[in-house]
Amino acid sequence: MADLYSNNYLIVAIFFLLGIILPVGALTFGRFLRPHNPTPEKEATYESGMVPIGGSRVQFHIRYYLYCLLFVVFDVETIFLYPWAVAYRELGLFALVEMLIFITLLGIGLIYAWKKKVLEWE
Amino acid sequence: MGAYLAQPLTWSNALIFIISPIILLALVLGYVTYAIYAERKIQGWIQLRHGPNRLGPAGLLQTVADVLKLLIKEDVIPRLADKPLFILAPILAFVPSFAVLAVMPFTESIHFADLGVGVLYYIAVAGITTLGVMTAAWAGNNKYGIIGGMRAAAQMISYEIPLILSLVGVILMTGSLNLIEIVKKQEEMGFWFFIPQIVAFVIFIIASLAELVRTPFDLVEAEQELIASHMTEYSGFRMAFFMLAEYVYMFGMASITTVVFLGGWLPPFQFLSFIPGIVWFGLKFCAMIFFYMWLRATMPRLRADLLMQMGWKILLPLSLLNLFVTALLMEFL
Amino acid sequence: MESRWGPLAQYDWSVMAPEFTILAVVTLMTLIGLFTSSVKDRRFIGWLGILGCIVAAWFVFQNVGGGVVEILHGSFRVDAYGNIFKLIFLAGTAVTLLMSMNYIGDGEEIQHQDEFYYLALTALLGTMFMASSADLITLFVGLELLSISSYILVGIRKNNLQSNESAFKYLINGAIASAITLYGISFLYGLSGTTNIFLLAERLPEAFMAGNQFMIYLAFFLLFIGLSFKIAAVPYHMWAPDVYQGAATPVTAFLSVVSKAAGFALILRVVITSFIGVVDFGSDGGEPVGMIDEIMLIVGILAAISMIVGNTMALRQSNVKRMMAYSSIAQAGYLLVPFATFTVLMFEQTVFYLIAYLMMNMGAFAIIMIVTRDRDSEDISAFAGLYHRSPLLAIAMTVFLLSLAGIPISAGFFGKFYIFMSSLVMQNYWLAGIMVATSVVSYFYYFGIIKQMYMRPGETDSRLAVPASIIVIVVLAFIGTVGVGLVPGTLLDYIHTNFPFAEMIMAAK
Amino acid sequence: MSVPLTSYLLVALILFSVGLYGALTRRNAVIVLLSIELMLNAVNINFVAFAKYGVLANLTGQIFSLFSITLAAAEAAVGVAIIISLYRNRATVNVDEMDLLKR
Amino acid sequence: MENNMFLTLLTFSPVIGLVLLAFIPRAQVGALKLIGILATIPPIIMSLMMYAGFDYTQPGLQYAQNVSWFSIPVDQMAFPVAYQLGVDGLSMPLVLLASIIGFFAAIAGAVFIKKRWKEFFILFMIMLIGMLGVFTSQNLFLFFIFFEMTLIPMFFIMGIWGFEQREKAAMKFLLYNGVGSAIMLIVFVALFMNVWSLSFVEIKEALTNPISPFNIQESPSYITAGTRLGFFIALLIAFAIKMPIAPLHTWMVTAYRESPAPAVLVSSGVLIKIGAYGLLRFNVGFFPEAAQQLAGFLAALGVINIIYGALLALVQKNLKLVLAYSSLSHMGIVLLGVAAMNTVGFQGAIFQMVSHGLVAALLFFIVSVIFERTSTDELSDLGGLAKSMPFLGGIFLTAAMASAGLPGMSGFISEFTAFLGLFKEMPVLAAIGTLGIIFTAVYLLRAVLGTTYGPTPERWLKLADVQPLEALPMIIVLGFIVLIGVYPSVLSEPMQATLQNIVPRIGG
Repeated sequence: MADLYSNNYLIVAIFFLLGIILPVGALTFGRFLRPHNPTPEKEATYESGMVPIGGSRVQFHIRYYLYCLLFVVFDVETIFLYPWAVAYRELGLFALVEMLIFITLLGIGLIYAWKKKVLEWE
Repeated sequence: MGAYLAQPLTWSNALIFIISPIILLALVLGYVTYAIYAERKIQGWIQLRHGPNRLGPAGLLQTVADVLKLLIKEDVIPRLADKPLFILAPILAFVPSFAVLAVMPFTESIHFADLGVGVLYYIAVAGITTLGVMTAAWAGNNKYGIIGGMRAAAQMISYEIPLILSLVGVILMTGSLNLIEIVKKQEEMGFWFFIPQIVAFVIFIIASLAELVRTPFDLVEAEQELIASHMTEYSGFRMAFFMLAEYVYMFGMASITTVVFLGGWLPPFQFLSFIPGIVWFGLKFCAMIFFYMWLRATMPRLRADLLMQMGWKILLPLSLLNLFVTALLMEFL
Repeated sequence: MESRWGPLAQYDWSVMAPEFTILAVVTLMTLIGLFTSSVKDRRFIGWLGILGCIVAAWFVFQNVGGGVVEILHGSFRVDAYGNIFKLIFLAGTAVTLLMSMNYIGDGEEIQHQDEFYYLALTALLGTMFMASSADLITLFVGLELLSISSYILVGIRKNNLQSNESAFKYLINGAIASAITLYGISFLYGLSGTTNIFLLAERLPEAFMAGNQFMIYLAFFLLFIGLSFKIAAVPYHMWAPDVYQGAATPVTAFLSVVSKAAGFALILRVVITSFIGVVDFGSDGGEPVGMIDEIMLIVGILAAISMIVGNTMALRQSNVKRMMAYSSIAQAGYLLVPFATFTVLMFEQTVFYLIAYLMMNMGAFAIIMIVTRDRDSEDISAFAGLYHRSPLLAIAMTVFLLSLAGIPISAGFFGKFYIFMSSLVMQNYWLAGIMVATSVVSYFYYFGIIKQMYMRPGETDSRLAVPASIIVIVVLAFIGTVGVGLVPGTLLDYIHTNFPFAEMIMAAK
Repeated sequence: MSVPLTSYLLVALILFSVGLYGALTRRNAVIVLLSIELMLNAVNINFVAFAKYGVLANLTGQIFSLFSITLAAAEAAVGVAIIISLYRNRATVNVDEMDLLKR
Repeated sequence: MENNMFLTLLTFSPVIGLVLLAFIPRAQVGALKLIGILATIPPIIMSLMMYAGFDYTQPGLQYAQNVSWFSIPVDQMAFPVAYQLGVDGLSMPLVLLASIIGFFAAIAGAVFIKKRWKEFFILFMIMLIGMLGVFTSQNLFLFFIFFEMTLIPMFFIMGIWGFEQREKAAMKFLLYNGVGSAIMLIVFVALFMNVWSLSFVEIKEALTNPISPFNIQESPSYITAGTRLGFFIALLIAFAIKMPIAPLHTWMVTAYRESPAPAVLVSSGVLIKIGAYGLLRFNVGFFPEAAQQLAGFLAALGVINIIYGALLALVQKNLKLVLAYSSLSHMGIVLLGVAAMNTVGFQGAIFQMVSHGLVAALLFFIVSVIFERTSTDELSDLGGLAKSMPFLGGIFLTAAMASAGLPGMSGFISEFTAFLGLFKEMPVLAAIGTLGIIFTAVYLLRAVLGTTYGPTPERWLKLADVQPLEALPMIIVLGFIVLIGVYPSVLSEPMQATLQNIVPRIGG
């Protein structure tokens, strides 16, 4: 069993490794083929041909953050949903009720966000 | 593969473990080359155009030529870019899209890692792609890029929730997170999960389109507004890797849809079981890919606000509801 | 009995009624709040919260005397210990809500009024779990529920820079503290393979014998350092002045009373239950030394430092809330003394003091709130001439301050007195000495306020308008403080007979 | 191919210390938050390592780490919210400049 | 359980005034003052009744009340704390003193207090309850509570109605006395820990009866001589602050200088006597051996107090400060009486307490009258007042003489008795102490003559003499002073039996 476990993850690691090697290798290989003669114009930031105005590290609307928060809430919720779903058959109906309470609370969170106009994209 | 996995690690086994992913990688690259070609051809066909037809018979070598062209293009890194992140971003985008394939069972015997938590692995790793997009957007230091990147991130995280939740229904019915178990459960039940989990299936398809940032959810690539979004500052082969990642991710998404909802390698009817599983898998997979391309050719792009609202106000509650209906039905049927 | 409802349905869920009540009320408040956003005066949400507290308290009383009931594999435990703490929390929260009615009602400071009320109740829910859990996981979840709610509460005046800053500091410190606590818990788990504190108590001695002394001590230290954050005692006290100053006054009151009491509930239960059995037999065959003895010494030293630091630093403060923060550090020191002396009466003493503290501190903060808002200044000089502006309020404040300083006849005096007695009984003379000495030092700053109220001319002599809700709080707190001061035995006997703390380590029926 | 428990604990210890150091010394509020996440993740490593290789290995540790992940997420969310409101009012995320509350 | 309500009624009789005052609007100054004064009369009447009904032959407690109050749980046991009142020969004169001075101070309040009468009288009533309670309580805990009850109102009275530096003085007063009471509390609790009782009588019995287990070496609960000495010293420090004894006296000087007249009256008349009372009741009563051991030390302290106080009084330029240091000096005599460790000495000490209480109150009252008229109490500004205020000048001289120990006045009896007691034991110290008496006469005469005689400056010619309301209490108090002076048995007889009960145990 221990072998199965470690072998599985060995393969996963190989996949990751391959995923890194391919771009790195291809880009390194490409270096021998492609030209390289930079000019200031080439290296300028693209802004539809105009000279760029100001920096681009601009502040963003707060809604992005709010979506991010909502995501965290529901993503975390799924952490609990998955084990529950797997073990559901052993837990019985009561677990369903409990999960219902849990989801309802999160649902209220959603309603809250809804009512507070978080979900309106302007 | 299962047999090798259970054995202690030997040099020959290790070699197999290394060679077989490389073969898969080669296959995937081949698939990408012709998926792009197919996409252009299919769009041409639907829109009554020809599509690529110059290079090679029926334009078959067009994509290959494109790749070669990209390879010899100059690699420009903008002066104001965050250089380490700029270089890292394409890799970050590509790695997860390929790594998700590690758990994909193509047939009962042709698969790689057989993780107990396959579904979770898929979701977890696939989530990293958002990071690639954001990194690219930030590193390029381009206004279009950052706006596009932010939008992409917002969209991807919004739709990740319904995507994940729609899978819970399947897991409830299977009682396992293992992808092979899920297929076996479908075999045992005699029908595929898209029938009992039709709602989840629809949600999953929609969400997966959004995750892939494909039409009708391709706001990120709205050229009219955002040039090329997070890829604006990228050129040459670096950009190619974003394209590659996109198509490989599509490969992964089509595969998981096939496995989870469409019965994987199972034949639609018992009497067709003499045809090998890999063929069935290939057929379903191709159907999914075709479906993606079909949509791209026919659907208009959604407006940003509607997109987000659909995710949160329709798909999310619906997927939660589905979850409970499933649980209740399991209890009382 | 395998019904389709599954094994979980076999538990007696009714013992969780107080928690369910609060949960339901929070839910209800949220929904009502969302769908009545057109109503201008949001106070009815707060009234709903208070009602919830009362109902929950009624349910707690139903559990009183019911013995030990455990549900969820012993992770939730209803016993006398938990019940009395829950009552303290409920009372404290109800008073906080009552106090904030006025704070919120007339000010523009808090835009998110509804949220204020919900978050107070969610924090309360966290404290109730902290009081009733016997499993480190649920304890930790309760702790975090409290913490996260209070971070937001502290920062709820979102356009106020001080409030932002203090919320940030509170959050950073709180998060570090919970990380440290968790790190300690992880070692406890690693050594014993369980998170149930009763199983821990069984297994820790074995682990200790197996040569893991160092890890156990490490775990204890980490746990204690992390938890000392909640009670604002040395070594993790430095956040208190900043946070108390920056938070809205009702929130400060909540932090100094409910949050602190919850910290004590947690520390006492975890540390005592799980470490009590650990005995060091020594390698050289010497006298066996219980780890609890060493813990007591350490806690004693920390208590002493808390008293000294709190009382001396308070002398330098001119901001009244900052001063109260140092005062509360000192009070935490006093409250740790029973733990350090560890008599059979430590729970009665702690609870008695906490009840006294609840009354006097809530009363004091209610008045501080009124005065600082009226003068728009939190400097001690805001109290100047209070006696002329509102004599009864000044008298009440005097009583609360005298009680905090530990002067008879007041609840605070007897709280201190009992603690003092037992530390002498246990021959902890140095601790008793420091306790008395620092109490005398504390006269300086408590009487500083009194001096302002009676002896300095204020900027104005106009009558101070005191809203009804504050009057109710002050009157209740006054009656409580003086009443308990006159007949301390009644309260102590009540605690003693109705809340037998031996239940804390008893097995469930 | 099993790694001894102590090396996991050591990694966790190093991570924890790095996090604590960062939380106490860094000036940027966001980095402080990140450092705290580092501390919490160190704890998770501990939990999972104990759950797998501990003397009395069982699943509780993994469950605990699930909870701690959740709470870390919540804490981070609130933390960033507070930083945002601070930034709005003060236009800085520099911890050193938060000196309004002194005496 | 005896349940004689008399002392409760006595102690809490000012409550009537308190309640009445609370209902009188603050604008009705006359009514406030009237009630304030009248409310101090019931205690006087009742203490006189108590005096009359006192059984001189009985050494034990009289009018005792013992009601259970609450219990202190200690390690599985609960020890009851009772509400115990009672008087014996030691405390009864002081109860009377407290009530007389209370009345006197109330009049001083009505005369000299210029603002916020309502608050003043309410605080004053609380303080009066405390003063009476300190002497009637027969229980350590109760004693402590009444003790604190005198402290807090005093703080307010000083801080609100005092002179320029009132707040500083009030704070200083509070801290010194706070430290004192804290030490006292520690000792009380420690005593309780050892003896498991809070009742004076029981503790005394336990600690001094040779057959009690605490005094038998072999018994497990034996209390060593070292421990007793420790208790004794700690208590000595606590009461030395209150009394005050020389190095710990600084609070008193500022307090007397900055306090309003009634506060000084009460403080010099009653409060500092609590220290002396405690010394007699606890130090000597509970730890006779230790007291015997340290008698020399006490006597030395007393002598230092007398000489130091007298010398400082001699050089003061301020009338009030002269009187303040004179108080210090006179408390040294009390200490000497205690140090004598015999019946005569104790008697002298109590005499001195009562006598000094009355005389000091009178003197301070007079100074306040002067200050009221002239707005100064600097000796250099004053002079020749006898011309415009003959009555006051006369009374002032008489009071000073009483203080200096002129025969026929209470001062003589008390000083004489105290020294007589000490001469029996420590003739040398007593001899040095008597030097102090000489100084007393010198500085008092210097002060009085400097104030009343000599050339009268222009601005003092128009001063009005004493008003009837001011004269009445002066005369009453002077009457008591003379009464004690000419007929000392009125005071000595009731205490005889009690003191004889204490003394045999000294020296075992």
